[in-house]
Order: sequence, then structure tokens, then C-alpha cells
Amino acid sequence: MAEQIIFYILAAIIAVFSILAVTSKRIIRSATYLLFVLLATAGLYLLLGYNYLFAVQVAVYAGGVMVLFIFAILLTNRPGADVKSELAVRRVVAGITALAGVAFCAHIIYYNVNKVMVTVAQSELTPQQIGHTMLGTDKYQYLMPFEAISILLLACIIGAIMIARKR
Amino acid sequence: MQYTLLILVLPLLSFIVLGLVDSKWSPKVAGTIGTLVLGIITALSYLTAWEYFSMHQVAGVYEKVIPYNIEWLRFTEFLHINLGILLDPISVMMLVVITTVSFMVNIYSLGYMVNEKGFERYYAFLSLFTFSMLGLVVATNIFQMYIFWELVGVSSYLLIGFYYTKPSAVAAAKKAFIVTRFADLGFLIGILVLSFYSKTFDFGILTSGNPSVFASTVGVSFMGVSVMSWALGLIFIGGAGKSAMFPLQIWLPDAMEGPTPVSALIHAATMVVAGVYLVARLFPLYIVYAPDVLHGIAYVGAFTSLFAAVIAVVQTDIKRVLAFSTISQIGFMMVGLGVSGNGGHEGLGYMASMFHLFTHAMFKALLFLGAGSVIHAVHSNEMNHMGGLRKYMPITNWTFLIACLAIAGIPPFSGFFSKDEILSACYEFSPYMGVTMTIIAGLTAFYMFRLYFNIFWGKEHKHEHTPHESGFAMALPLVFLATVTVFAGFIPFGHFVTSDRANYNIELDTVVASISVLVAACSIALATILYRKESAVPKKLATTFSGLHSAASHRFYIDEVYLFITKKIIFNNISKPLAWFDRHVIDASMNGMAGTTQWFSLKIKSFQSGQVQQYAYVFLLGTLAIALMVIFI
Amino acid sequence: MELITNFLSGSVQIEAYLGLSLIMFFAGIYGFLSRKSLLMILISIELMLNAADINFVVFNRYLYPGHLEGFYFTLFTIAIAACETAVAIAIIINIYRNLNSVEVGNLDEMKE
Amino acid sequence: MNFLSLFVLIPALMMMGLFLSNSRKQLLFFMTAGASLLMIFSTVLTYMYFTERAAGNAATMLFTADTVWYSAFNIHYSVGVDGISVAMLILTSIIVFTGVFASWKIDPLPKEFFLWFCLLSSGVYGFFISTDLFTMFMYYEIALIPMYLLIGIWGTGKKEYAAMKLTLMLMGGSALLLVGILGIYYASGATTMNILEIAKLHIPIEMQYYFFPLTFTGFGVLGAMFPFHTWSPDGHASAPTAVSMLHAGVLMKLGGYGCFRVAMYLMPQAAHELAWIFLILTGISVVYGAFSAIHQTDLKYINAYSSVSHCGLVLFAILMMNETSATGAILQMLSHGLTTALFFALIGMIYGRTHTRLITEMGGLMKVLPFLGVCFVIAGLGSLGLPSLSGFVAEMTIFVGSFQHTDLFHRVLTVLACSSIVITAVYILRMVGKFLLGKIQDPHHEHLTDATWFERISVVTLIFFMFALGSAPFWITNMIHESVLPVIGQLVK
Repeated sequence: MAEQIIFYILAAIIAVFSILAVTSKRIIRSATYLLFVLLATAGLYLLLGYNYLFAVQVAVYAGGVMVLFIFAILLTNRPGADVKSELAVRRVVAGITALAGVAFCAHIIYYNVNKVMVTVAQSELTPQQIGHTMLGTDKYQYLMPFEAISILLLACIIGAIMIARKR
Repeated sequence: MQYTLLILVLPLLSFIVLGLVDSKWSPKVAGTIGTLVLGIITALSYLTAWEYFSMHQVAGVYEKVIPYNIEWLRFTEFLHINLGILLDPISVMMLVVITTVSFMVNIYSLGYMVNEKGFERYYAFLSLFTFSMLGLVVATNIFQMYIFWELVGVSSYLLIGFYYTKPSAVAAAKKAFIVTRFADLGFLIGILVLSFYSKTFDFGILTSGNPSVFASTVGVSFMGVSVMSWALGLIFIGGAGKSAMFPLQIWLPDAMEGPTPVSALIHAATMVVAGVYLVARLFPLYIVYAPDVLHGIAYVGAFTSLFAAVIAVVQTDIKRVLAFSTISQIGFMMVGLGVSGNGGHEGLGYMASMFHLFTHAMFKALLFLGAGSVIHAVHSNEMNHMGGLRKYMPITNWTFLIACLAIAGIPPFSGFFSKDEILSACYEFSPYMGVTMTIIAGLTAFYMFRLYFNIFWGKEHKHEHTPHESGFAMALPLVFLATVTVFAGFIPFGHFVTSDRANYNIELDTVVASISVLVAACSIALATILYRKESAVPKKLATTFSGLHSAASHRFYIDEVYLFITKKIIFNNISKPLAWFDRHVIDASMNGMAGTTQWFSLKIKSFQSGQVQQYAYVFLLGTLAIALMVIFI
Repeated sequence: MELITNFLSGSVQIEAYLGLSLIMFFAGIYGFLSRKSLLMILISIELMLNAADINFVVFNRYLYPGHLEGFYFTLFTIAIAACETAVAIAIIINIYRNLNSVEVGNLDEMKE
Repeated sequence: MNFLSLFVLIPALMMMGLFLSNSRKQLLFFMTAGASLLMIFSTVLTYMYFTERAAGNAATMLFTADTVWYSAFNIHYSVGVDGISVAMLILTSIIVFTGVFASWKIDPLPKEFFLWFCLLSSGVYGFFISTDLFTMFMYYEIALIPMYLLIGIWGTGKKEYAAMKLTLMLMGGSALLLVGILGIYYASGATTMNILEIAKLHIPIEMQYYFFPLTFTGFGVLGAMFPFHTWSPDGHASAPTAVSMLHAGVLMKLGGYGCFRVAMYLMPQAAHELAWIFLILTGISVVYGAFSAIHQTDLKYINAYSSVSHCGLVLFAILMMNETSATGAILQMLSHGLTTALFFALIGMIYGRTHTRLITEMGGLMKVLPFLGVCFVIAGLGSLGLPSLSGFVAEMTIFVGSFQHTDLFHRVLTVLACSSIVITAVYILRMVGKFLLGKIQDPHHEHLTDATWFERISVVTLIFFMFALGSAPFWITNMIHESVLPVIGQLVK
């Protein structure tokens, strides 16, 4: 009962703020709305019992990424400059496309997903379990992707520095 | 008779040597070499003639001797070009004619051309010409003849265009080459047709009289004309081109742009009679398989002869007069062949034609060399610039007179005998032909003496410096040729050259002879009255018949017709549009293809706009479409 | 009231999660298509990524509770998203330096 | 190590040598000239060995070698020569040699020029020695690509346009060709791409109907067949001297050779059925090219159109499908190669002096450039088919061969083709008369200097071979004649 209520609250937050985030005229507000969406998503993870994911989401997304966004916004937006609003046509067309997509996917979900009512034991995912899985090379263990990601991260760091540095 | 090969090889070597050393040797050396070589081969030719006519008669018939015959290029199982030497009466006779005239011209040129630039080149070309012409007459097969036929054409081109900085000479050379080349196309196709059916090029087989050679032509015809008539008619076109028969005569008067000795050698004595020689060579075929074509040749010859004689009457350039006279005389030879039958008395025309070829070569070369001597003295070709030269140039005067009498047909000069035989043959063919040819003979006498009197008599023209007789090198050939002209008529020609290669005794047809002599004498008398002293009569006549006169002096506008065809029709209405078509239709369509591709790529380029959101739309719609397809179909 | 309690009884249905991520995803799409600012486009991309993350996690939890594929996929996606954002923002700042604008319409120089 | 591979290897090694050498022009020149001389020696050796061993049996391929190259598609590196290839090799080595001598003054980037030139010649040699369809095609492409750079960089006039046009049109042709070749391979069901092997198999007639026109047109484009000839005037006009020589002299022969060796040999039935279409096209080429040449004023254009006419005659003769005309076709390839190379060499040399190629702007050059002038006249006479020069032998063989057909269609076409000799005379003499003879028009031309020694070498070599072919054709005609027999045998069957 409580889970349901929490879910719907989070759902409401996500739905409202994600729409606000893409429609808001001020970009800094959009970023703020995005932050709310990200936090609410983290809440969903918690609700689903993935505490570790919650932590990562909050730390990386809501923490790191958002800071980057804010910086970028502050760097690229001259204060006081008027925000040009997009053409109505553009918005309408995009909206129609998006709604068509929603309708289509909703249709699929409604007709094709079994109405599963799985009650899952809210078993805790221990850090040990995560650690073992992440650093093993057996089946269903993810050392290789993990390493790949780490190389990617390194590449990104170098790339970002190279791109952004002043010549 | 192995040494006959030398007759061909020596001039070729002389050409190569003189051509390669170019101007490294002094002109004297070059001239001497050229003349020496000619002297040697002239001697060899006389030797050949003597040996042939004295030793190769079997049962009263001269046999064919083939000292060399080497396969040069093989086409098919049967068809192959051979290069070789064929000696029979006409080829031996031609050998003598060519080497004699050529030798004379070589000597003459030593004096005439001595101050010209490119003396070595001149002698090289003369050697090339002599080589080619000799190769032509001794050809063992029709394709060898064609080969040398072309070489002769080229040497003629080179020699006409000898003064290559003179535009008129260049144009004349070009014209000569292209007109004869056009005719050669007929020759070539004729050869192709003939050889296809007979499976051989060889004269020996072609003229053997063996009907099996042409068995496959029986009943084959194209457009209602039998295939042999086609072949022989086409071959005659080639001959007509070289021999300047109507309507292909236009190149010959212009060819007088070349040096005068060249005109004497090529455009009077030797090359231009190649057509006659060709017909004579294939005479056995014409008479058997295409008598209709042979009659056509007679009519063409007669018409050309008349036509050229009329024009010659009004020309004022002395070399042009001689050129038209040459055309006219070759017409005579063609008529002689055309009206001839085969064998014995029937073959009188053939014999007469060859005889005329022989004598004409001598006296026409003499005329040209004489004219050259005159031109050398007064530096002009125009009759108006001459007159009264007999005092200054006695040798030229007398030799020219002898030649004029010969060509007019006055006995006992050589022209009388040969022309008279032709006339007899014509009367035997048909009285009309005989009468026509007699009239032409009269015309000939008239215009020749008009020429003679205008040059050597009449009012003296003021000269910058007194004309004088030319040197020894130029006088010697004149005297020699005059001697030959005087006595050649007494050669028993029928014992040497006849259509069936058997002996034939020439009998003078006294009726015909007296008529022709009478006509000639009258014409000479008329010319004497009109031109010996200056008189107003010719001018009056010219104004009376002004239409005819101007038409004749414009050579009946044949050149203009040709010019119209080549310039207006071929150049402007075929070639120009074709060139335009190529650039603007064919090429444009290729460019158009490229253009269309480019246009199309420009159009589809906007798909690649660089606008991420546009891509996103396309991507999304694509995904949606695929998903819809997967789910609902 | 009873209707509401009935509705709220038991655990959350999978469709609800899917519907939620659907809204989020298409909100992202709308933003991606309609906004001109590169930063806004980036924000939209983040929204879409998040929606996808939620789906992974939900499918993992509801359909294969014993496995961890969805979990890890999400985890890595978050990491990649962070990288991507970092690089993207570096590029955006660079573009801003050069063109003095971050509007996507100006960015078709490479096409020529 | 197969002897023939030398023909590809020497230019390749030469390229490497050039690459490593410094860029002193004389060194480069002598290196390339040395290599081309080496090629001539190899050719002479091949010829001698061939005539000796062939001894009445020139039909079989000699020096054959076969190495698997890419087994998945049965592509072999297989080489071999018969009389036709030997003839072509002789032509190629002569023209490469003279082409090098004609490019003494090449500027700028001499090193690069000779490098590409070597690559080009390597491709051409490779084409003539290979007996594998795919290898052949590959060499064909190798020969095409350097052309683009050679014209585009060292050309004159609208060189970019010309280079682009030439390359694109020839590439278009080779696209058709590729389809044709693959079609032949798959339709024949062969397990090898070797031409000799495929010839033993039978390709279904319906397939031949598709692939014969493709292959023939593909090669025909290179042979300047109407209406795909327009690359020739523009391309030749813009190309540097040596490239014009090599292109008109040898590369255009790839077309005729390919038509004969691939299209006709492998698909005889379709050749019989469809020959009339191509006969009409090539007949048009012959006359049309000649007529177009009359109106041109640029020397190179005149010669390019004349090439259209003469190369048209090659394809025309091939399509006449009998041994005589086919021999004539090969002879015409040789003859046209020599003549046109000589023409382009001379035009290049004259252009290098007068800086114009328009005959309307020149005149009387014979007086100041006697050597070049005389050679030009010789080239002209060769082109219009003067006996004792190569053109005559070739053309007469073709005409006699073509006339062996008894039906009206072939005969009319033959007569039409014969008429081209007159038109050729017209434009050659017009050209010679306008710019060599007459009076000097431009006072600047009065102090021109005649040919230098390396130019003389180039020109004299070509003239020598023109005479050798025209005066004593028997040293090569028998060899060619025996070698066309297998193909003709296939066609007659």
C-alpha cells in the first residue's frame, strides 16, 4: 500500500517535471527540473530494491552530471540575454510526433505485456554480491564490460580535455 | 632477264640516298647522282627492250616474261599481293617511254632548276616518281599496280607542291591528290569486286582468257548491271582519275603549278597515261566481259577530248593550253582503246592507242620542255608576255615547231602516224565517232599553232632583259626529243605492241589519212592567218561568241561545280554540321549525363542537411514505420 | 474509497513503470525535436537515457529477479551517460567559443 | 619465374627506383629511358623466341603460367602470349620508349610524371599478357587511373574537365565490362576465369545476348566506338604529349584487343547475331570521325577524330569475322598505334615551339622546321594509307577481308568504310597544307629551332617501324594470321 503510494508520488513528480524540463523557456530551470526527475528516478530504484543503483544515480547523475550542466549553462548563456522561443510549428510537429510515439508504444504495452503481478521478495542486494559479479569473469559476471567502461571513461577524460582546452 | 630488277632498285636507292642526305651535299652532286642513275636505267631499259623484242617471241607471239614475283602480303588462301616484274610488249614499251622522258627531264632540270632551293629534294622526288611509275608498269598483279598507283599519286603531289611556299601550288597539289584519290576509291572497289569473283589479283590469270576464272560471275548482277561491268567500270574510274577524263579532269590544269620539267614528265608523258595503260592492261577483260564499258570508255574519251580541245583554244597560259591538249590527247588514246576489237586488224585501235601513247609522250614532253625553256627566258606563263621569240631562241623555236607539227598530225612527223591509226579505228567503229575525232584533230592543230604563233611570232613584247636561248643542259633534251619525234613514226609499231601480242602490219588508210591531213592543214592555215601577225579578228570572234568564249575560258565552270560540292556541300553542309552535332548532341548528351548526376546529387544533398533534428525525425519515423510493420503485418 | 484502496493494494504493476518511462522518453523526444539549444538537446537525451534505465531495471526486477543483467546495464549506462555528457559539454563550450552560439541550426558547416 | 612477368615487373621496379631516386630530371629521364629500352629488348626476345618456337603453330599460347591468386573466386594470375599479344607488346614497347623520349621537357614534377607513366605502362603490358579475365580487368583499371592524374596535372587547356571526362567515360565502360566479365564467368559455369578454359565451355545463348553487348560496349568505349567517342577529342587535346601518344597509341588498342579476345572469342553466337548493330555503329564511327576531322582547326582534335575513324575501322574489321579482316584489324591496331603516336609526338613538339595548335594561326612551318615538317608529312601519308607505310597494309587487309562477305549489307558497309580513305586524304592534306606549307603567318615563327636529338630519336623510331610494317609486312602478318585462327574458328563454328 505504501509502496503504491510512494510510487505514484514519484511517478507524478517524474511525469510533471520531465514535461516541464523540455518545455521550460529558461534553460536553467530546465536543468533544475531535470535534477528533480533524476532524483525521483533514484527514488524509483530504491523502491525497486536496488540501493546501490540509487546511490550511483544520486552521486553520478544528480551530483556530477548536473554540476556539469549548470556550469555549461552558466558559461554559454550570457546573463540577461533574451531566450528565443522556438517556432510554434516546430513545437507542434515535435509534439505530434512525440504523441504518436506515445500512442503507439502505449498500444504495444497495453496489448502485449502480460499483466504480471509478480510480488518480488524485497531481497537486499548486498555490496559483496555486486562486487563479486562485477569483478568476475564467469557467466553472468561483468569484469570485461567494467574494464571497457573504465577505458571509455579514460578516453572521455582525455577527449574532453583536448576538446575544451584553449588553443 | 634478272637485271630488270635494277631498273626498279636504282631509282629507289637514289631516292633514299638523296632524301636522307637532304641538303648536306651540294646540289651539283645530287643532280649528277639522280641523272646518272636515270642514265643507267635508261640504258638498262633499252637493253631490256632489245632483248625482249628480239628474243622472246614464240610462234609470232610475244610471251610474257616474269623474272621476279615474290609474295609480299597474303590476304586469304587465294588472294595475295605479289611484288614482281612482268615484261610484255606494253610494259617494255612503257619502260622505254618512262626512262627516256625521265632521263631527258633529269638532264633538262640540271639547267632549269639549278637556282632553286631544294634541288636535292627535287631530284629525290623525281627518283621516287620514276621508281613508282616503273613499278606501276611492270606490275604483275592488279594490287601491285594499285600500290604503285598510289605512290605515283604521292610523288605527283610532292612534285606539284614543290614550291611549297606558294599557296596556289599547295592548293593544286592537294586538289590533284584528292581528285585522283577519289578516283582510286573506284579503282580499289573495282579490284575488290574483281578479285572476289576471280580469286586472284594476278594479271597473268586474269587476262589468260580462261573462262573458268570468271565462272562465278555468271548471272551475278547488281542493280541490273553484270558484276563484271561493275568491276571493270569502277576500275576505269580509277584510270579516268589519273588520266584526267571528264569529269575528273579538273586537277590536271592546276597541276601545272609544279615545275615545268615535272609537268613534262608526270603530267604529260607518263603518269597521266597510267589510266590508258590500266585499260590496256585489262583490255582482254574489257573486250570479253564488258564491251559495254569499253564503249562507254570510248564515249567518255571522245567527249573529254572535244571538251578539252575547245577549252584549249581560248586559254592564255601556255602551260594550261598544253595541259588541256594533254587531256585531249589522252582522250584520243582512250577512244582508241574503246573502239578497238581484239586481235589482228580488229585490234587496230589498241595498237594505235599504244602507238599514240608512245609518240605523244615524246612530243608532249618536248612541248612542255620547250615551254619551260620559254618560261625560263621570259619569266612568265602568259602568252601576252611573249611573242616574237623565234629570233632569240632558235633551238626552242624549231623543236617546238616540230612538236606542234607532230601533234597536229602532219606527215612525216610521228603524231601523224599514230593519230591516223586511231582515226581509222574510229571510222571502223562508227562514222560519227570518226568524224568527231577528225574535228577534234583539226581543233588540236588550230590551238597548237595558235600557241606556237603567239609565242614565237606576233608582236614582240617588251622584256626586262633580252630573252636568250637556254644552256646546253636544256637544249640537249629538246634536240633529242625532237629527233625522236621526227623519226618515231616510222617505227613498225605493229610488230611490237598489239592487242594479241602477235605481229601486225600497219597499213595507212589513205582516205582517212588524207582527210585528217587536209583538216589539219586547214586548221594550221587558219591559225596562221589569225595569229601570225597581230590581228583584230580573234578579239572580234571572242566578242561575237562571248558566251561560249567565257564559258570555255572558265573551263565550262566545272571547277566551280567541284568547289561548290566540296566547299558548300561537303565542308559546310556535311562536315560542319557533323562537327556541330558531335559537340552539341553526342558530347552534350554525355555531358548531360554527368550534369544530370550532378543535379540529382545536389537535390539529394539536402537530405544530408547537417541538422541533427532532421535526422532524428527521419530516424524516428523510420523506426516507427518498421515497428508498425513488424507488429501489424 | 474502496476503489482506491483496491487499486493501491499489492505491489506496483509493471505497466505502470513502463507507462512512466514512456512519458519520460517521449518528453525527451519532444525536447530533442523541438528545442534549438544544444544544451536543451543534451538534457532531452538525459531524459531518454533515464527512461531506458528505468525500463532495464524494471524488467530485471519483474521478469528475471534472480539475474543482474538489467542492473549492470543501467549501471554502465549511467557511467556512459556521464562520459557522454562530459564530452558533449566540452564540445558545446568549444562551439560556443567559436560560433558564439549554441543553436543547432548553425551547425551545418561540416556538410559542405 | 615466368618470363612474361618481366613485363609487369620491370615497370614496377622502375617505379620503385624512381621513388627512391632524387628528382634530378636527367637522371629520371635516363632511368626511364633505360627501362623502356630494356622493355624493347624483352619484346624482341619474346618475338624471336615466339617465332622460333611457334614455327607454324602460332595459335597456341606461349610462356603460359598460372598461379592461384584468390581461390575463393578462382582468380588466377595466368599469363601467356600468342601472336596477337606479341604484336601488341611490340607496339607498346615502341610507344613507351618513344613516349619517354618525347617527354624530356616535362615540367613540373618530373619524378611523379615518370612514376605514373611507368604505372600506366605496367598496366598496359599486364593487360596484354594476361589470360585471366579478372587479372585482365585489373590491369585495365591500372592503366586507366594514372591517366586521370597524368592529364589532370601535366595537361594543357581544360585539363581538369578533360581528365574527368575521359576517366569517367572509360570508367563507365569498365563498369559495363565488369558486369560482362562476371556474367561470362557465372554463365559459363567455369571453375576458372582463364579465357582459354572458358572458351572450351558453352555459354547459354540467352546469357550471351545479355553479356555480349555489355562486354563489347565496355571495350568499345575505349576503342572510341560511336557514340562513346567524345572523351577522345577532349582527352587527347588536353593530355601531355607522351600521354596522348600512349593513350591513342596503345590504350585505345586495349578496346579492340578486348573486344576480340573476350567478347567475340567467348560469346561467338551472340557475336554472330548482334554483329550487325555494332557493324553499323563502327561503320558510322569510321565515316563520321573522318568527316568531323575535316572541320576541326586544332591539330590534336583533327588527330583525335582521325583516331576515332581509324579505331572504328579496327572494331569494324573485328566484326567482319573472318581471318583476313581480323588479321587486318590487328595490323590496323599496330599501324594506327604507330601513326597516331607519331602524330601526337610531332604535334607536341610543334606546340612546344609555337605555343598554338590551331592550324589557322600557323603556316609555312616546313621552312623553319624541316625535320618535323617532313616527319609530319610522312605521318600524314601513313595515316591516309600510302603504300610502303603501315596504314596501307592494314587497311587493304581489312577491306579485302570485309569484301569476302557476299551479302549486300556487309558489302555496302565495306564500300562505305573504303570511302573513308578519301576523306582521310582530305583532312590530312588540308591540315598539312594549312600549317606546314604556304607562307609563314606569324613572324614569331621565323626563328624556331628544329628538333633536338632526343626528339629525333623518338620520331625516327616510330617512322622506322611504320616503314618496317608497311614495306615488309610478312615478318608479322603470318604470326598474327595464325593467331587469329582460334578465335575465328570459334566464330565460324
